[in-house]
Amino acid sequence: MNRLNINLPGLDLKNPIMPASGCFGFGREYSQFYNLDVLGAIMIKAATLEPRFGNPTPRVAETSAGMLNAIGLQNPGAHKILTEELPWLDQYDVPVIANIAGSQEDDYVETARIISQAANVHALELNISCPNVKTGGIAFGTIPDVAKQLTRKVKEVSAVPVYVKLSPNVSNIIEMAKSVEDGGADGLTMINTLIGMRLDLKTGKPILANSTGGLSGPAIKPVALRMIYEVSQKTKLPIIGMGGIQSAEDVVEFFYAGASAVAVGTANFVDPFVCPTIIEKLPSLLDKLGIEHISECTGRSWKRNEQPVNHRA
Amino acid sequence: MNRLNINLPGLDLKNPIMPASGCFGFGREYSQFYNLDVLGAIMIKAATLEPRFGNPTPRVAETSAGMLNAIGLQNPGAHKILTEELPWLDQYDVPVIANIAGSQEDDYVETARIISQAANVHALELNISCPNVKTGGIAFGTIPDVAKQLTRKVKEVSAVPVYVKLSPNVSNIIEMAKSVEDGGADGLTMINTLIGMRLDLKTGKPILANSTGGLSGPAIKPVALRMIYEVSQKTKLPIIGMGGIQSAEDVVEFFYAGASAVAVGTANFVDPFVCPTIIEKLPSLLDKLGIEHISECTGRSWKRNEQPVNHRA
Amino acid sequence: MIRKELCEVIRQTEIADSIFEMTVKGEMVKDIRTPGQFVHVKAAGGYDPLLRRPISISSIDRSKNELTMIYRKEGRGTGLLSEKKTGEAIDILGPLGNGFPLDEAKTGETALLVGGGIGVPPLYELSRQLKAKGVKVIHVLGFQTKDSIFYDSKFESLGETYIATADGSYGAMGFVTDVIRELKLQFDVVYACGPTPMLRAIEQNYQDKKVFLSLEERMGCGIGACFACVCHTTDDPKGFSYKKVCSDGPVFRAGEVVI
Amino acid sequence: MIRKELCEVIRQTEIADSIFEMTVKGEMVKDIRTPGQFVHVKAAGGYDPLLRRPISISSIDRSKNELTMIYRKEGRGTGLLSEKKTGEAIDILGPLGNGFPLDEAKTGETALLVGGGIGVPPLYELSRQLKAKGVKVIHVLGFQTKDSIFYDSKFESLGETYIATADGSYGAMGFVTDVIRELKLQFDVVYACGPTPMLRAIEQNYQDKKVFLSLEERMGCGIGACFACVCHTTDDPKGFSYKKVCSDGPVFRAGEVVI
Ligand SMILES: Cc1cc2nc3c(=O)[nH]c(=O)nc-3n(C[C@H](O)[C@H](O)[C@H](O)COP(=O)(O)OP(=O)(O)OC[C@H]3O[C@@H](n4cnc5c(N)ncnc54)[C@H](O)[C@@H]3O)c2cc1C
Ligand SMILES: Cc1cc2nc3c(=O)[nH]c(=O)nc-3n(C[C@H](O)[C@H](O)[C@H](O)COP(=O)(O)OP(=O)(O)OC[C@H]3O[C@@H](n4cnc5c(N)ncnc54)[C@H](O)[C@@H]3O)c2cc1C
Ligand SMILES: Cc1cc2nc3c(=O)[nH]c(=O)nc-3n(C[C@H](O)[C@H](O)[C@H](O)COP(=O)(O)O)c2cc1C
Ligand SMILES: Cc1cc2nc3c(=O)[nH]c(=O)nc-3n(C[C@H](O)[C@H](O)[C@H](O)COP(=O)(O)O)c2cc1C
Ligand code: FES
Ligand code: FES
Repeated sequence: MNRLNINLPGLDLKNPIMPASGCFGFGREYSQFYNLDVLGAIMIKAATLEPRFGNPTPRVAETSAGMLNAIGLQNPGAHKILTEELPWLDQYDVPVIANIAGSQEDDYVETARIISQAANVHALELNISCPNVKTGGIAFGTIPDVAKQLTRKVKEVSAVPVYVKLSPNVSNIIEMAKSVEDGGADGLTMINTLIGMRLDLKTGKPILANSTGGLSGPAIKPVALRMIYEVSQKTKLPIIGMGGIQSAEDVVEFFYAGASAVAVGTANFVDPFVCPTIIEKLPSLLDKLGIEHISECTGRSWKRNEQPVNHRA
Repeated sequence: MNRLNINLPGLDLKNPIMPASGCFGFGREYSQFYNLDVLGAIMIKAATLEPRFGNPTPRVAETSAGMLNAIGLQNPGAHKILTEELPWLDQYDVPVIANIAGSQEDDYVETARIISQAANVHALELNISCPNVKTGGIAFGTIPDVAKQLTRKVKEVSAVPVYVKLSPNVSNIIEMAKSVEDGGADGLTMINTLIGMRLDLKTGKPILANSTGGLSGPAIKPVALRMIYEVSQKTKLPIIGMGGIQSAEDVVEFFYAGASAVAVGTANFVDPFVCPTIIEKLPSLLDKLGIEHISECTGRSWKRNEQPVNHRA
Repeated sequence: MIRKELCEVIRQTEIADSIFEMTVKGEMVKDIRTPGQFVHVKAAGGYDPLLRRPISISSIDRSKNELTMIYRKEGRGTGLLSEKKTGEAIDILGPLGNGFPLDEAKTGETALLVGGGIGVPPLYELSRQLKAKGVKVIHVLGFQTKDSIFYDSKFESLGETYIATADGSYGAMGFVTDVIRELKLQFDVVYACGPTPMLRAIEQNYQDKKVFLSLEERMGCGIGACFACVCHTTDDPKGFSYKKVCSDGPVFRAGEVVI
Repeated sequence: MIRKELCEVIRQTEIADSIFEMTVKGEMVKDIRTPGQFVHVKAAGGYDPLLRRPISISSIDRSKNELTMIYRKEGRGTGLLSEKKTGEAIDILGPLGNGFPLDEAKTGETALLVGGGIGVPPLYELSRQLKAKGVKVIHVLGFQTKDSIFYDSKFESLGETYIATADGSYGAMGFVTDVIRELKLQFDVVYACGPTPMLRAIEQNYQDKKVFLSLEERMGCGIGACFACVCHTTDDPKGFSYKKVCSDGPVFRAGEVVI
């Protein structure tokens, strides 16, 4: 019996574990370590319409239980991803979720149109929340109406379901979630990174060349859980949760909060085998917790206690 | 020579290190460990007009490099604080910054009026950002105009300068800071806790009885630094920085970002001697970094490089 | 006086399934007043984990400045503690809180000591001290299963000892409260430490006796500053009056606080 | 093949002021191809610190499956590493990257090896292998001060060795580049590892020679996945073309990337 399979719009997942966008490139590097077929899905690095070099280095800095990155959406552009990266990934039996970003609406729309053509792209992840690019990005992620409008435009052209990736850097995450739901989103992914910073003790200057960067890793897990808990109760959209996940226990905690699948980002850098390890450990953890199928965990923190089966009539 | 003294509105500090509100009670417990005279100031636990019991327990949960709390502003009420706690603290030669909170404007104003009468209260800290109370609190901290109005009202009655404590749970921290500056704030303290959550693996329910709580500790340091960096460049108000400070190095990093003094919260629970230890270690750290006076560090990350003295003419 | 001290690990043994007994040496032993006080232990330097862990003092040796803790390996903190080797140093804050009042049991009287699982350890030093002053001690100790039983013979050497296991794999099957009732045990004072439902039942059952209960609560500071561990007092169960488990307790007289 | 392996610490010694030499045993030694490759080390379990630390391989012993690293104790990560004792296990990912190309120096030719501070270590294995294939090696090594000098006699046993210190407390005072110029050293190939300004100067000064430079950059993954460590290529310095220091480097031919 498969105790881990999950069905979400466009995504027929053998298990709910996938690497998070930007933390797994286009899969090539990690394919040295294990067969990518074991993954539930792969969220590929953000695609923009034109190629981008990204920000100057240093692009990463460490923090307590976290890291800052300011990669700046470096990528070869939508066309090259379509013609070079996605065909390579097609050798694996694993659905791809393509992360798309842009500086203005048109870029997003055009990128969505291009990327959603690929046969192995089963969903788009609309990245309205990248904190590391100078234009656009952040406004899309913090102003509800702008986000709704963008979602609608992308939905119009996309050949596959659209998940919107929410930024945690907002006063009201529920409002953002509802807006993109209104805009026609098929699902949510959350959270992207918190905006943070580190300073160099000797120079007094920011460590990152970009000054600020996105905070990820275990440090942000409680913020992610809280937002998923809040949003999952107020929208009908399925949520792919992320933020600091490192273990099977973390995965279950995200499900309890309200997630229906999860993505693992920073932890891949710490342990390249983290995704297969989690997938392997989940069944015995479910045993220990007395859970049949992982889908039972979704929203357990706020769902009213259902009667256990053996207590019924 | 004193290399650590700092002058801020209402506050003549022998050094810029003070315990953060809610993490030091009213000082009694820590007076068992050391003479409170060594501190730059003391930020006392939040006062509300009426006494409060706070939230049910569990009120704390641990996270990676952080902790969640949902104390819920437990306190004996403004009158008792005025008549019992502040007189006790008056035996020490240390200025008190009184944290005040409320559910509605009137509460804040009345509490400010009462508490600011005490001779040893040299400043108020207007807590518009406590995430753990059901009414008020959070709205004051996230809507700029509401915050401005509240600041103005409190300023009208306060006998001492008013510092406004900003919440990090906002889309635009600069906007919040500018609003309270417009409202007449004399300074800012930042940041309060991020809203977070943990779930219990066995029950599936939130660990905190209050479900969500405020995230503090090293995990939030990069967020605090980023916000202080942004705000210090856009307002003229001095900033008392906080969020995960544990060491003299952390203090200097906060100054570089733009702080003029700092508060230490969670770290007191880990090491009751953390404040005196930091104060003791600062001078040798300044030596190592070639800095005369700690005030030179404020805003070094964004101030244009001034010519070193020996290069002038 | 409360000290923050680097204490040296003298020895550490796994005495039952996932149950560790660790003895450390430190000046703070001089300041321990009553059995049932606890220490707040930093399981590792740095911030992994960040907070201290409250652990009861299970016995002390004043002549050697040694104190012993018994803990169950649960999560990250106790997991790291269980890896400590003889000679390593551990950052400990203590002694903390107020323990069991010995003078409530007079010489010649009988004290009933009731422990559940990881609530058993502080009763050991209590029993030793009661016995030393001529109090008759009876122990009723509950464990999950046979493999998690510890210190049974140590308690037996101090007085009558009855064991219950939740699964019946050793001693009586069921709760300690059942054992006390079924054996019709007679006593003057009760001292108890264990899970809250057990403490509630004891409070309920022995309203006519002197009963002292040691509570557990998630803690921040452990010294009374953070207000993480408060409980209502019984005289004002919905009001503003409170006690802190860390600094007013962990031991309270039955009826003093709402549990 | 890149392995993630628990390697056993064979020995660790402080060989100069805050400079540690650590030898570990692991299967990954079998996969090391060239001197100048590095490993990515997890200084502690858990998340304190979270990320791995890149450290060059300074020498290998294939017969024993041992590799040696030399590192300066800087911050939290290297601080924790320096406390590791013989017999402890360390989680290491490696070997990573592409090292110095040996075949660029032919038997009978002269190779100049230039190292600055903590850039010196990978040159040691390089020098041994060059010498073994009959290349004449000259070393010019720069250190901050006398107390931070290490491996000087080891390099001397392989070939001419010149030392410079920034404060003049040992050898020539000043930069390695000054030493090379003043001594009018003659050579066919240059291999260099050290601070970026040093590498820039070497690239500038020896445009007519074959020059190979090992770069440093803050890293996330260490394997080419996160794009933390990219640099522009010289043929397109403002464009989209890039190389990753971790997986394309850390050694590049002078003129290949913008440093
Ligand atoms: C006054 C007092 C005395 C105690 N004495 C003992 C003892 O003698 N032996 C023993 O084995 N245990 C004792 N406990 C419980 C012990 O503190 C926890 O088992 C321990 O904190 C678990 O830490 P962990 O890192 O292994 O688990 P984790 O679950 O990883 O801990 C996460 C967080 O939850 C807190 N926590 C988890 N369980 C408890 C708990 N039951 N009570 C309070 N906080 C908890 C931890 O302190 C930590 O902050 C005592 C608790 C209190 C309050
Ligand atoms: C390819 C390569 C090879 C290296 N080889 C050696 C070597 O052989 N010996 C040696 O002593 N050092 C070497 N370094 C530098 C070494 O990685 C840093 O000194 C080390 O990461 C510092 O970690 P820390 O925790 O002690 O310091 P911290 O300052 O606390 O580290 C904080 C963060 O910054 C990063 N960081 C800090 N300094 C550097 C640096 N110079 N380069 C890259 N990242 C840095 C850390 O990896 C970590 O993520 C090498 C670096 C690279 C990129
Ligand atoms: C180096 C790095 C690069 C990232 N790049 C992207 C990106 O291109 N698009 C995106 O939507 N999120 C990006 N993210 C955010 C992650 O997908 C994820 O939302 C975040 O890191 C939180 O998860 P984690 O804590 O498991 O890393 C990136 C994160 C990191 C650390
Ligand atoms: C247990 C606890 C109680 C707190 N109570 C208050 C409070 O009453 N008023 C307030 O303004 N901030 C309160 N805070 C927030 C702190 O003052 C501080 O802003 C925050 O914890 C970040 O600093 P830190 O990371 O050093 O703890 C509390 C924090 C903690 C951990
Ligand atoms: S744990 Fe802080 S008051 Fe009890
Ligand atoms: S460190 Fe991740 S790509 Fe080089």
